[in-house]
Amino acid sequence: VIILPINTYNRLKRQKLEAQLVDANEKISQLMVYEERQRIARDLHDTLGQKLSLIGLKSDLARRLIERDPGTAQNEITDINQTARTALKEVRDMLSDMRGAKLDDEIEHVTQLLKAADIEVEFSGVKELKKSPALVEDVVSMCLKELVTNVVKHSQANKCQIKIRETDDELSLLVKDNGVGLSHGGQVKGHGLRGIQERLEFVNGEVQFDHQNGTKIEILIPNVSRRVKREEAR
Amino acid sequence: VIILPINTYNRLKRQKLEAQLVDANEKISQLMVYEERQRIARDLHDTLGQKLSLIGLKSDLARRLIERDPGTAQNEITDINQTARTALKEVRDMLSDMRGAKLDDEIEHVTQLLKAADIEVEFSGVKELKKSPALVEDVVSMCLKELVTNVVKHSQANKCQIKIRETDDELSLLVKDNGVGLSHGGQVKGHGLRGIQERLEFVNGEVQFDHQNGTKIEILIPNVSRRVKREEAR
Amino acid sequence: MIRIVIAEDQRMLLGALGSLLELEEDMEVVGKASNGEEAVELVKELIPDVCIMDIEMPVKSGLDAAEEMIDLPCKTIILTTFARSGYFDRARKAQVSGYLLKDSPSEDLARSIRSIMEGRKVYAPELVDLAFEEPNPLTER
Ligand SMILES: Nc1ncnc2c1ncn2[C@@H]1O[C@H](COP(=O)(O)OP(=O)(O)OP(=O)(O)O)[C@@H](O)[C@H]1O
Ligand SMILES: Nc1ncnc2c1ncn2[C@@H]1O[C@H](COP(=O)(O)OP(=O)(O)OP(=O)(O)O)[C@@H](O)[C@H]1O
Ligand SMILES: [Mg+2]
Ligand SMILES: [Mg+2]
Ligand SMILES: [Mg+2]
Repeated sequence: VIILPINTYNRLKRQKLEAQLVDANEKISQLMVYEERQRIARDLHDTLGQKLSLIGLKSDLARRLIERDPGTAQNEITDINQTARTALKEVRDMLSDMRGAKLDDEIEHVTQLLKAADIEVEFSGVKELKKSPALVEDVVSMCLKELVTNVVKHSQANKCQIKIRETDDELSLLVKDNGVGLSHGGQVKGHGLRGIQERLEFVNGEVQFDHQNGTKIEILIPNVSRRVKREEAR
Repeated sequence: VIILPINTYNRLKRQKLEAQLVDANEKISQLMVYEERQRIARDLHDTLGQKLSLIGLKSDLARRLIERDPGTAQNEITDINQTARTALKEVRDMLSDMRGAKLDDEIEHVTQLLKAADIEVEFSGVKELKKSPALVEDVVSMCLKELVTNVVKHSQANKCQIKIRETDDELSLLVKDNGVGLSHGGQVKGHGLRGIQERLEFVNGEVQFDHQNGTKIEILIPNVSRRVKREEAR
Repeated sequence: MIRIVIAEDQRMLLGALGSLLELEEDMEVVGKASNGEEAVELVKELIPDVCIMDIEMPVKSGLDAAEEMIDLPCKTIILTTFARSGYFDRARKAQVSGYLLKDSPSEDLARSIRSIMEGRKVYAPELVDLAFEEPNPLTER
């Protein structure tokens, strides 16, 4: 009889703490997004803002000089050209840092890769993700690419099966071949498998190896936001 | 004697849950930052890429036409000028969406406002924040503006004291006047005070009212990342 | 004379690009299109040596048009501003001869066109997908 109230008390206390934590962390998320935006804004201001102003000024100048002093005008225009090109290069660098792979493109890509290696491809499941955030799509695309590259490089298979399933709770990617099999059971890791492991950690994912009749590797990634909601509700 | 083990069990369970939650939320944060980046990348691609390419091509053309056909060259340069200006405006709009108010600008602004209203200003403390994240700077700037606007509008004071203090643990902003005082003790809220309250909630801040010999309002904002670290450590 | 058709939906870009290529002594812009569909029609009608296309265009994208023109004798060149994943791969499959930056200097563009006429392929390194920068797994087998 004495035990129940204490449990209740503890449960309530725990729930309160949890709520506080969710709250605090939500604020951190907002803050991180905010800071990231600030960082990009600073970058943009320093790179593009300056250069566009410069182009504005120099084109003004060139327009006025064109009849009086075509030689100088030409120099100004050459500067403009150079400046525009540098600005584009900078934006390009920024973007390539910022953007990830799209899953449907990657599926297309690996399909071509397998065909080129005379490995028959059997794809099933979805090519577009509806429930997963961009980061997860990125990770899955990378895993797919790595796994298929391994099939082409190591398996000596003539068939490869790819399956992608997305449910409310998780996303799974299966890559299976009928080749020589992972003799070491996935224990020997090069950059490929290690890279997969690292990125999966980031999204709470896991990888499962199976090596009867070839190699079968399955990647499982839980839907993060759901996971948290469930925990909150407890 | 029987009570302790249960408490211990509950504490351990609570700690585990908390750790999981921090973990999950951290991942959500990363994810939100990632999505924000994607959004900005798309924006940049659509607006600026085209314009910079255009400037590149047109400057190329103008340079080559300048001797053969200066009239056409001049038209091209006018286009370049126009394009650079439009692009710059787009970058500015993007940036101002992304960036908030700077504290030192706001201090300058309210000082002018008070002087114009013949209210003597006494400023003490720091004008630049070293330890606070950009979001906090934003909130403080907004509070400062609102509070000083109220002094000018409602206080009938002839003196106003502004004090900004930043320690490792918190940031404080004090705005004090020698006017008629907050007769209602801060209970009556218009958009101004309500806006302050709302934004403060977002950064775990609080506001304190004092109304002897005029109005004294103090804003306190804890350093969020510290606060959470403390909670994690519990 | 190298006979060229250009497709680009941004009018000012189309004009500038056309004028720049006209300035080359050995090149002639015989047609201009503002989307991929028009480009395919013009190429069938005018039988140019080269068709230069933007990717993102209304009605039909440059990549779709390139895929359609795969069996035509005309060589295709794709011009774009930023690398988008998957585009390069599609361009390769459409057997385009060139995959180049829109802002490359006109001298470079002219030079690329000439070497493409000699049967070479020219891809801007900035646009090549990371996937292909790694050692090609097929050659290791
Ligand atoms: N589909 C497969 N069939 C047979 N063996 C495989 C297969 N996939 C991986 N392996 C084995 O697992 C090892 C580790 O793979 P991993 O991708 O980590 O490295 P790698 O492919 O050798 O090098 P990297 O990926 O860094 O280029 C491989 O060297 C290979 O022996
Ligand atoms: N410095 C002050 N001295 C005297 N009264 C004040 C002072 N600041 C605020 N008040 C009182 O508090 C009330 C609420 O202030 P609040 O800023 O929320 O609204 P407001 O200034 O009336 O309208 P708004 O800010 O939406 O333009 C004011 O109407 C005023 O009566
Ligand atoms: Mg590998
Ligand atoms: Mg007010
Ligand atoms: Mg276009």
